[in-house]
Amino acid sequence: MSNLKPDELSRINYTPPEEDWMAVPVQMRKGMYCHGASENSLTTVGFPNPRKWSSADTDWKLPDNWQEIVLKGMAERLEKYRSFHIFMDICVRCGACADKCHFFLGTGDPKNMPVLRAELLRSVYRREFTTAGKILGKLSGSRQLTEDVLKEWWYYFFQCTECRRCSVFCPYGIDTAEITMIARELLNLLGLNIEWIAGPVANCYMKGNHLGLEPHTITSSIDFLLDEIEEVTGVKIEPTFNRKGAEILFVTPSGDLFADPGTYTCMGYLMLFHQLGLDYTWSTYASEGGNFGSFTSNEMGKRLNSKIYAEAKRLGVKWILGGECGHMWRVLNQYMDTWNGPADFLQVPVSPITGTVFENAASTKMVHISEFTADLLKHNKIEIDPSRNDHYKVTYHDSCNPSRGMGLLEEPRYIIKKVCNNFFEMPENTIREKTFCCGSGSGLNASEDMELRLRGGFPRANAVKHVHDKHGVNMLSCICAIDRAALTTLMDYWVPGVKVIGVTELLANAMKMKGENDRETDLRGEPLSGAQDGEEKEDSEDA
Amino acid sequence: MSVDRRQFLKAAGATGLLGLLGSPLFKIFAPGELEASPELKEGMAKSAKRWAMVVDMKAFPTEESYNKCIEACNNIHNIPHIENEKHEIKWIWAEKYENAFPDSYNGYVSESIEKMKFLVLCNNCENPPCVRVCPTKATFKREDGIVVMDYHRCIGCRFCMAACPYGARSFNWRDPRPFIKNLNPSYPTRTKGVVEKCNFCADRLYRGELPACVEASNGALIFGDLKDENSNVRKTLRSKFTITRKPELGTFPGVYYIIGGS
Amino acid sequence: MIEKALSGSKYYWAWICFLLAVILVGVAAYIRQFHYGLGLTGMSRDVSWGFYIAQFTFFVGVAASAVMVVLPYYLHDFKRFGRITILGEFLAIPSVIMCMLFIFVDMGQPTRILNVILHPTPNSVMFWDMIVLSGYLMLNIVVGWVSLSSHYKLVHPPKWIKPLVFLSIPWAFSIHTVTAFLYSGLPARHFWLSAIMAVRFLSSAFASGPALLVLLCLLIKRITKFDPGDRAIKGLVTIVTYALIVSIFFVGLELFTAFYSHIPGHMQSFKYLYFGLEGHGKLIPLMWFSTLLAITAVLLLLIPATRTNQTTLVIACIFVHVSLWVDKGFGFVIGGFIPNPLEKITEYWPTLNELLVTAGIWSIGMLVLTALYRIAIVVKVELEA
Amino acid sequence: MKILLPFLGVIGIVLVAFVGVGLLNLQYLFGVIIPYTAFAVFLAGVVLRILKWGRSAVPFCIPTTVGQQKSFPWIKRNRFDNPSNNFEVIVRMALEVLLFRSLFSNTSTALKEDERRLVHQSSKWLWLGGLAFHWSFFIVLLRHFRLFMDPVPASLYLVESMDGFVQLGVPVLYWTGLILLISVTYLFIRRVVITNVRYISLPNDHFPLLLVLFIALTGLIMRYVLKVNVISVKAFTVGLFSLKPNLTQDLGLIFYIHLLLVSVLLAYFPFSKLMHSAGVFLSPTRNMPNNSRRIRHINPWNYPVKVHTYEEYENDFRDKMKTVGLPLEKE
Amino acid sequence: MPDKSKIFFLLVIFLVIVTSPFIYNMVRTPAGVVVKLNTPVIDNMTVKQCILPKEQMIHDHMKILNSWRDDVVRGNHREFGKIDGVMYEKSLQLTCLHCHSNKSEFCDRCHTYASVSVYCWDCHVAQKENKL
Repeated sequence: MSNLKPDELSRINYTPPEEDWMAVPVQMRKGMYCHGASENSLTTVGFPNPRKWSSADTDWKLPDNWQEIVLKGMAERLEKYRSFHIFMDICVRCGACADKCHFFLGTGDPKNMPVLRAELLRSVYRREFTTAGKILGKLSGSRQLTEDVLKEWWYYFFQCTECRRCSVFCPYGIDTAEITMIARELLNLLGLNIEWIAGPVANCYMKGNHLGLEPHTITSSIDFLLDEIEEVTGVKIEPTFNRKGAEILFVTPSGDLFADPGTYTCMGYLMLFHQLGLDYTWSTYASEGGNFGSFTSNEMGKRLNSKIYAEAKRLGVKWILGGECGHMWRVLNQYMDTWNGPADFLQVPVSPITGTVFENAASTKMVHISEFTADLLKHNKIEIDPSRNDHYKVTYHDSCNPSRGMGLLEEPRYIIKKVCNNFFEMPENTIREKTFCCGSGSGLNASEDMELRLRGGFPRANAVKHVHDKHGVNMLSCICAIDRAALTTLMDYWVPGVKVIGVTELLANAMKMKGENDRETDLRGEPLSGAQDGEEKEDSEDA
Repeated sequence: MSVDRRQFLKAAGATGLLGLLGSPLFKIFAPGELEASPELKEGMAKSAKRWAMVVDMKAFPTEESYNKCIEACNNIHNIPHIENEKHEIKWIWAEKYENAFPDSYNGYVSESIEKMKFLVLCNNCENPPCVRVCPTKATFKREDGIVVMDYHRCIGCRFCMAACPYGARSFNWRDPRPFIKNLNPSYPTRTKGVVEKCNFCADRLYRGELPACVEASNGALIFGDLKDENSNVRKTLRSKFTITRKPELGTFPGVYYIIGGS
Repeated sequence: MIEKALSGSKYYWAWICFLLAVILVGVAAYIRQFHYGLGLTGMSRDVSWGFYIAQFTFFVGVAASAVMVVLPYYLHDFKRFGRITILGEFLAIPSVIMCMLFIFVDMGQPTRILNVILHPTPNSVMFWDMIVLSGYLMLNIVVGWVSLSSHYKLVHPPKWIKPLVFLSIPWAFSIHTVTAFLYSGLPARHFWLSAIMAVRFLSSAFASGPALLVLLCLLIKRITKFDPGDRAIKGLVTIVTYALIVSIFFVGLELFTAFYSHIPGHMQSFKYLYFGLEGHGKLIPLMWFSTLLAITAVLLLLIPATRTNQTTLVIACIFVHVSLWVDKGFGFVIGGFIPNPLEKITEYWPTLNELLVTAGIWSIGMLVLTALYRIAIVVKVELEA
Repeated sequence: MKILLPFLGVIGIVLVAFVGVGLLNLQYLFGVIIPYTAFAVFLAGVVLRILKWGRSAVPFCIPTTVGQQKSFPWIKRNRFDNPSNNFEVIVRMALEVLLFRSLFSNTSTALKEDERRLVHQSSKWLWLGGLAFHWSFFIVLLRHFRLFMDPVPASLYLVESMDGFVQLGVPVLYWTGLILLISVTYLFIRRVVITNVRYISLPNDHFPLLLVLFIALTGLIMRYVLKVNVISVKAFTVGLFSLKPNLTQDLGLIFYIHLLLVSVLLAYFPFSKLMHSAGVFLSPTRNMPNNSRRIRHINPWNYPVKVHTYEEYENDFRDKMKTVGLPLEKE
Repeated sequence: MPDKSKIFFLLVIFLVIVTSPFIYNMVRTPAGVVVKLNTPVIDNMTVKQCILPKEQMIHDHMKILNSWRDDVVRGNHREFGKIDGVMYEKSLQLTCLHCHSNKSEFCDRCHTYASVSVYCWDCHVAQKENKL
């Protein structure tokens, strides 16, 4: 936790300094960055320049020809990514993106304006790759690639959560996420990652998930959740793992298996699939939907992602169902099929319950849990008692990636509105495609950069506070595992009294199961606002 | 800005950027500027302090006699002949007594007056309501008392028509040209959408000529300077009983009428 | 907030498309008029202003009537108008826009419109009309927009807005006063030459404008989730009732002066309008229709049972509005030109082309009104959600 | 400095033309050689730049989705902000290029200090200024074609008569000229006045704005103040555009200044951010449909990568898997 | 190259638009503009001169006419000056068109050539030529 109180942290000065930004050297402030990638993590996945180092040191132990490596990497990527090439050239610095970034709004640091974040890279691009930059030099806004510049890159490109909010407003669609991804690839050429990404990547590569849960740990975690479910509902559930011949492979971020409140969402999945009698299986090999590889490099993303199709093929399932996760869905929607497809060994997904064909996933063969559930609710295939969520006043946080990298906006809302009675939207410029990041995405949800996370989450928290004050909202729902972890911290700091919940948990609370007990509590053990409460309320209103 | 030979050259040399750069460079900016021409002499203009007209109805024995005046005006000023009364353009025309002088009509006038047609035209008032209301100064009163219209500036709002107590103004409801039988090439027509009216032939006065109607009236229309004691107009006003249209409105018309008697 | 006007149900879009279609027809009719000249209208050498200017006069009144909600709310802290002040201000904006458009289409040489600014002429009432109208438009846009957006952002409106609000109150009176001066200062037009013209205009405006606002409020209550509030509507109805009575009273004063003094010039236009003059009387049915509506409306508004019944209230408000629209948006202007200064009679009736242009302008007004009301209502509903 | 240098640059261009034509009489250089060179540089530069961009691969389907995706028929999707096919992409692109749709949805955010509350409000000034600038510039340019083509094509008359609706003495007032001047001034002023925008601005952001500002100014001066002989100008420009340049006309220095400024703009264009006009069409976040789950997007340089196979995984954890009864490929 | 056809399509459109004046002038061979000065009045002049030097008239005729209309209508200053003993009035119809009686050859040629449309002729009429 930051030492600063919310009142102090929210004193933000948006006025930039007098001197030109290029003249302001990077100042790495503690609490605003993560630890550098460890030797071990890099070695595990065979990344260059593994060594013992600390980002706080002056010497980052770079290879002698580091400039050459970076510039060669840039040249290569200019040819491999038209997006990168175009985005380096066409920005007019109109400033529309400036106040769209949650990190800028939370820190006031001008280099957190998306345009300047990109200029950090562009300034070098102009010097090395454009005629104008070579001739006009500084006049064209170009500069040399020095070690300070490199450090600045490292500092600021690990202060971007690739949330794409700026891209929505950019008249040319310049996407800072894309620039950050390339910049991080370049940094990784020199072994300059952060451990909070490199570690999970190594874990995921070797053990199948970010948390590094080994097969037996996964089953025991789920067993624990099954006990909890039985305690609340009286229903006994027996899921299967790595089962060949199942119809559906279910993949969710591993965070849901381990950390509250994600575990409740995970319980929701288990309950839902049991209630439906779904022929599905978990996998311990492909036990990660998320993909910290994609925060590292395209190649690493692909290496981690490959397991899902590989496992689906091995198990012989018909299609894949994906859990609630943010960047996981950007990867699944925009990258997976291109990387590791074609998935011609699978079939176009069909809901076994409603018969709905998921045409929009005809090629990837992977369906979002919210799409799946919304379809069930639309066809009234689950019995719902929304009053079981009456003790919650719910708002919904659109996760960046499903909203701006996919367009999944209505499905979760449809579910929420069906399963709870008190739903309130946050202000319109902070939801849907204009949603604010939790401030901890793209691998930044470490503890050492807590100030950065709290600052980055300020705009989101501020919008929650608005509905909290206005409507008494006490529950922030979302469909992202990082959100569930990050927003909880964020809420405790900025808006105490608001908890975080997965949409499937809300659903599971309200869902009536075969052979269940009369539920007295929700999945978290909180007492439901039962009939008595309601009556009392009415009485008091009459009086 | 004004362009005659002297003024033009003065003005051109002094404008904006050119003044700053000095005259040697001026030629490069605006090639073809040359030296001034010889001095000029005064014109032959008729001038007055207040032009006025007396209409001697006794001197119009027949319809033909006053129609001549109307025709002279129409021909010289390219006034269209439009059949549709609603769209008529009239500078000078004839009206019955009860219409020309509605406020003094008592219903029992002599038969000759009842039949008589009075020439009516813009009164070129001393205190013209039309000038007061015009939002662009397209109608204005000159120093010599003539109420003139600047057809280049008129926006066609027709406020002046609502203000004129004499119905002296006409509006071009459509392009007048197709309705002009014999075009006088030395006088412009008007464009659609502007108001027009009699201007006491201001251009003719400048050339030393009398207004067209006066010239054609055979002495029935007397024209001159109201402020000049010896002018025809003053002499007539001194000797004859005259009336003006709607004197109660305080517009002080510049057109006087001799109706009867001697 | 503008983008809120760009989303809506299919009924909303059907309505917008309908308006756009009418606007298109109006524009086509105007282009025709532009090329042919104003001869395409029913106006003439004698009746040189017609439907356009009459509509202008009427809508100046509607625009000015916004003050009837702004004034009680801001000066007298009349709380129940709080929910509808924005509706009043947003009614003024399209009204003024319509006024300007009606003047524009009435111009013989619209391409020279800038002459009014290039050659400012303070002795012309029309010059002042341009100033007060554009000023009033700006005031309402700024005041309405800034207070709505502050409201929307849940921040206090900026301090400089208060003086503008207070300025807009006398300004509203000024627009209709100046418009009355357009007429009442003309020497030869006895019908208009009356010192009470400005107050007569204002009283009829304060009846017709709020009557329209009542209708709009009831419509909004019915088709949107926003409820302007019964108490606000009641307040408006009271204003309508007394303004209408005063307005009728003023007409009575004019009639007395004209007919008791028995000065022909003063009587003729009234005679033409209500009884016919020398065999001419095209407007007689319309004028009596208007009179009948006004009297019925007074009764409906005075009797408590019909005043509180929503159906009869709607009828009364429609009657008020239509009655005054006929009176001011037609009879008043045409009547002033008949007979002409030579005491001849040329009658006037608008032509189809003229009506199409007029319909186009109404549609532009309604389009602006719809968009503004849509924005205001969406904002209000969102805030109350 | 960031503002002063571009300003001096533009003034320098004016002076060069002034000295070159006014004092040194280098009409041929400034009237023929430079314009042709600039035009050639413009053409070649733009084409090469686009081809260079075009050579870069588009490995992934990465549209920014600004609205609801296409999923179930009963969920209302946002066709043009989240296009699912090429037609919808074309509409999205057209809305973007013609109406600046992304900027239309622009917001501005302020921190209410007293309450520590972020207030996000819609902000349309940049949209309005940008739209006014680009459209008026386009129409002004289009109107110039009357001076490039002989005889003047009839379609240009329509543009002229609508633009020149208002009389302002002689000649008629072209609204677009005025709007261009106002909007380019606004865009420049906002760059200087808004602190954050000033902070991100580079000299090559100010330069083109000032260049266009001076082009507009010299154009307006030629038309309304100095009244350059338009017949001479047209004879000259038609000559240029028929590849038969003739310099027999007396054109006036101001015309040469205008011409040099335009030439500089043309030559500068391909090497600067002005290429955004072409680049926007190639922007992968805007010109691709969001259909990558339905139709596989191909990465031309996709290559096999080293993965940790299930076999290796089972080898690593066989015992542990056995303990908890997970099925194994190899016992 | 990805999107090869689309990019080339856009490039071709760009090139056609940008070079359209060249293409147009190639197809329609520019005629240029020739002004006919010969009218009976001018042919009879011994010294062929206008009220101001030719170059100045070419350059400033619009300014002159624009100011004349205010001079004449609003200021009643109608005399331009005497040249060779002849007084010239500030008048488009009486002075200019007196010599230049060939409006369609003299005025319209240039005005059409440069697409400069004027509204002078809405009111002012050219002698003889003007067909009603």
